[in-house]
Amino acid sequence: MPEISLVTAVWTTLAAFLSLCIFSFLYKDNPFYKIAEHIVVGVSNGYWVILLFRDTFKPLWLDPAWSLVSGKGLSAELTIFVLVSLVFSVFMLLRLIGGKAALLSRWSMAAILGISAGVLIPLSVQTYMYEQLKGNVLSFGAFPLPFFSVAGQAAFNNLLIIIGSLSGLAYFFFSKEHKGYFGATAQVGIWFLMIGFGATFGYTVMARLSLLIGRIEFMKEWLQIFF
Amino acid sequence: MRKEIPLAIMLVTGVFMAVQFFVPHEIPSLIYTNLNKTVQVVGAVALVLGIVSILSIHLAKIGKKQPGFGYSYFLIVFFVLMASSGFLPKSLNLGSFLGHGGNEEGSFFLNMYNYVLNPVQSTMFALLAFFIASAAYRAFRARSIIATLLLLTAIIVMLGRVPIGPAIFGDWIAELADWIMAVPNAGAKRAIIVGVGMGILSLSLKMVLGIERAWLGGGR
Amino acid sequence: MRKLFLAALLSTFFLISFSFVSAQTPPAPVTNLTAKDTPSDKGAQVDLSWTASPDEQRAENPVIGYQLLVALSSDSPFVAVGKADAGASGATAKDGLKNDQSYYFKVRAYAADSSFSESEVAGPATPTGQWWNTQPNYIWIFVGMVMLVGFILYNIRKAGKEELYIRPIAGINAIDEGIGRATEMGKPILYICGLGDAAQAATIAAFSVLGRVAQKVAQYQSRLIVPCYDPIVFSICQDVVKGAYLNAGRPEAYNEKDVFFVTQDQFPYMAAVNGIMLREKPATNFYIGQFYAESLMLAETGFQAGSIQIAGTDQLIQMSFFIVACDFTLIGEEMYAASAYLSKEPEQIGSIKGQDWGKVVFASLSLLGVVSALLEHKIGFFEMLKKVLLAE
Amino acid sequence: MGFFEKMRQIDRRWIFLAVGVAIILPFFFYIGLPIKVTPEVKVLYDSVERLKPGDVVFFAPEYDPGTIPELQPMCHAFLRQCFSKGIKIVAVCLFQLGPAQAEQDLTLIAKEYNQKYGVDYVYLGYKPYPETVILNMGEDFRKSFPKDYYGNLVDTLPMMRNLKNYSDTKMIISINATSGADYWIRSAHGRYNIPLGLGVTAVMATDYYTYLQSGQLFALVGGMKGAAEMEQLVGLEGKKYNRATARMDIQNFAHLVIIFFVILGNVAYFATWGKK
Repeated sequence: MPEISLVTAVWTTLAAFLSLCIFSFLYKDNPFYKIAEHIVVGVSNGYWVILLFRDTFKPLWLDPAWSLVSGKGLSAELTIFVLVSLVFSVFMLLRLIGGKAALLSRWSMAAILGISAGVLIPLSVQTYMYEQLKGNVLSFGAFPLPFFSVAGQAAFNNLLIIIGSLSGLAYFFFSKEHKGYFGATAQVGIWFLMIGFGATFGYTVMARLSLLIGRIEFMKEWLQIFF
Repeated sequence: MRKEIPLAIMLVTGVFMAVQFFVPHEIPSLIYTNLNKTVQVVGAVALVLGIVSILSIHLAKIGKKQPGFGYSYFLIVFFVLMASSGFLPKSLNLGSFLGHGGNEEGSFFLNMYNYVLNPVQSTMFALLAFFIASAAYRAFRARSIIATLLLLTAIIVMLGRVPIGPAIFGDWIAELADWIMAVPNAGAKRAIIVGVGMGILSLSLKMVLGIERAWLGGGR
Repeated sequence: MRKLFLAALLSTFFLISFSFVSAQTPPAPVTNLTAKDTPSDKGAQVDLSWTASPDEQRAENPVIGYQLLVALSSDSPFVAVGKADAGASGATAKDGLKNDQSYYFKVRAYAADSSFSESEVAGPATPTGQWWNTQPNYIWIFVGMVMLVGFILYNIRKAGKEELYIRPIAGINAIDEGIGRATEMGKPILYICGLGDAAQAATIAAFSVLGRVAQKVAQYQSRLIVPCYDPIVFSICQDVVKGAYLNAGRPEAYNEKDVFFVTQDQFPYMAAVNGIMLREKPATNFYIGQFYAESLMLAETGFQAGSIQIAGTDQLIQMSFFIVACDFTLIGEEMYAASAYLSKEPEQIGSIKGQDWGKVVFASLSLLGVVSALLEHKIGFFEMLKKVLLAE
Repeated sequence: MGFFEKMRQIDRRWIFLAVGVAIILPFFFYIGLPIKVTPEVKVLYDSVERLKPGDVVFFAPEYDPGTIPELQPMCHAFLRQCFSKGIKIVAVCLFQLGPAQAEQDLTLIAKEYNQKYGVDYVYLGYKPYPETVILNMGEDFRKSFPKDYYGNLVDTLPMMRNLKNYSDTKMIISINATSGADYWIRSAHGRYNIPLGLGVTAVMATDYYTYLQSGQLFALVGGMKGAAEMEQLVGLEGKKYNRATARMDIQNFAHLVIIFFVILGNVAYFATWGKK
């Protein structure tokens, strides 16, 4: 065990204490957990105040705004940006006053939602549909290997993926009753979905255990400070 | 006018953003970049609202001496300690337990991050190892075809993922697990992805056109 | 004597170095150089293409790279504007080029010993920015977008005129029951909008479902707790819930303190939400929106607190946890459709039908792709199956 | 109440206890089963091997302390491979919980290989709203990062002089613990078409197989196992360089315990079938 300073030892002990407080939640809710919970909510909010001020607000807005105010001059582009952001930010903060003024915050929220929703329209077509369609079709068409040279296995797999994706899509079909052949297709779709969910779950176990291993390793290192 | 102006803003920004995707020219991309920066700034400023919300709740708790109000002191004290550290000048170094919020080794800010925020995050995350076991025990019962499929694929993939699976059953179990992940699973995921894409498109469109206006308090 | 020696030494040196250089001939230049404005870009770029120097292949002193040169006129001095690796038959010149200015280009082929040769001058080319992206994939995305938007809008317009069927979704039916249960038990309802920001589609879906849920909660007169993760999401949630109470005619029942901000860190947020669940013991929990690893923790703690749990997300991994540990799960698109289902407004139902049309087109195109690929390979489906079965 | 009936309603804290014991015990034993290298990991290693010294790789280690056990070994193995070959790194971290972590990793491994900041690697740091930042960086890194993480003007760093945007780098590698990975696929690869490789947690890997198949990703490293595979490819000796490999042993034992409980649950379920 490397020599560590007293300061580090104290901090590490605090970390270990908080970790134990959180672990105690497994037994039941208790005062130690509550203390850790409240401390960490406080700290994380403080962390965010600093982070957003230092990494976003100051470089993006405050610095250019300061050059504007102090008469250092600013490009037209940045000037407009500084003013528009100022207006929207102030509108947002008017919520603190409440009443009629708070309604102006909706302008800011409308802009944010409009920007997000607008971006999503073409992007959803590209990422969620166009690329997936390419995946479905290209695996058969422009695949670098002629498809029967992969020992048949590949062609079968591609076919199965397409069956899975199309029958799964049938499950998501809302405006038709799931009966008859269509209902059977949708049922196959559900099987595929369940296989997918089961596989994902099984695949995840390892990752979750990994995290616990990491924590146990930390607790071990902490104990080694004393022994 | 309560709803008209926000809806108009939404329509204009939404249509602009959707169209600019197809326009390589630099003028729209300039506007786009700046709009995005605006969103970042507004997002940062909005944290003030959040902080006011949580602090007022806990101050009220203390004020009214509601049950458990003692814990609220922890929240407020640690918030003030952490937040103020970012605004203290670097020259004012009060040692490792108090002081400025610089990024350098041993600063109060970094220590709070490394020894308070970080371990609690990791430990909370580690609790999931226990929860995944209890969830598996509770839910993986062969009640129906669907439940059995879920159960079987989960166990096969679990065994195939760790070296001990192939050691007991032979390499086929790892290959089967990989195959399940790469083939039927990929099919299922693709179905979900396409459906989600359709849902996102429809919802975004309804937002931009003002058909979906629950965020304005619903109604027509 | 010394002078003579020096002269002899120098001349030998020159002889040697001369013979050294002459042993290596500079490489052949690139040919067929053309320069034209890069299509579908924002400007300030020019595409160059050429036929590679044949000396890329020679064993000794091969061409190892190209340098792109630019000038304002064909006889003014050329300066470097970029480079390309050997093997390239084109590159984009972009350093310092300006829009609407004519340029001339040359390409220098470099050999391993840094000897080089220059191509003929190409040009003039004038970089400009385009107003429309004409790359094939952008065109296809645009066509797809217009088509899908058309489907949705057409069905929305048509919606008022006829009754449309939509299949029941268990998770959505459960929403009403969940709210009813809370009212009967006299316990609150917990609604979590996920851990996304307001820019994410799943969060937007969470707002619309929250609007419908809040309105019902207001009618049934139970309590709704909404702890929020992102400050802007928090502000919007406040407006959504307040507006829903107003619509339900019970604005006085809205408690501002029940829609609150916690923190925008994943697990500190979860620590607090765990606490809320175990202390308030809500009758019904909704988890709608963008979720990450915390999904399982929500579901397991909620189970411990004895709540009925209804979840919905478009995050593929988290769906599997919700499916396993929650009572009802809205899978992907079901979550996006939930608001429309709950609203029962004809316009909203119409949009769902439009989405279905999109799925039909997707499926048809996939099948078309498969068939055309099979035809191209001149192989029948049966023959392929046979190959699969015989494992050829 | 019979045994199986009790098992059906077992207090879950017993399960918690069993899992805890299963994880702590193997700390004292060592089995060391070999791990097979999968093609989607190999391709990442090979592509880096093919680069020339001086080439630049754009690197986004975006993970928080919670995913250290899985992603840190991956990150370290990748950095070791790059730095040992003289490949330069431009790094960002667009995940709010990651910037400090990413900085620690870069500094640590750079020190191991005597790499100089600003010359051999650059760390630009964090900005919120990742998707926006990713798009902006496709135009120019300076648009989002006029200054690096340490507050230096980017233009004063020698390495950054010839780097404008992604197109000046050979590939983007993101080691990602969040849905931020989607942004890289959608906005960096989707819009700017740069080869993208991902290292993700085991959980996430499932989702990203589709992208591997559709060609949006060229490589995918998943979880602790993927990290162990990378460690084997990089091939350094000693536990210090093979943390993921050592941790795989513990996984074995814990997986068996969970499967044991699932089987027990089903046995109890069928044994008491119809009794309820």
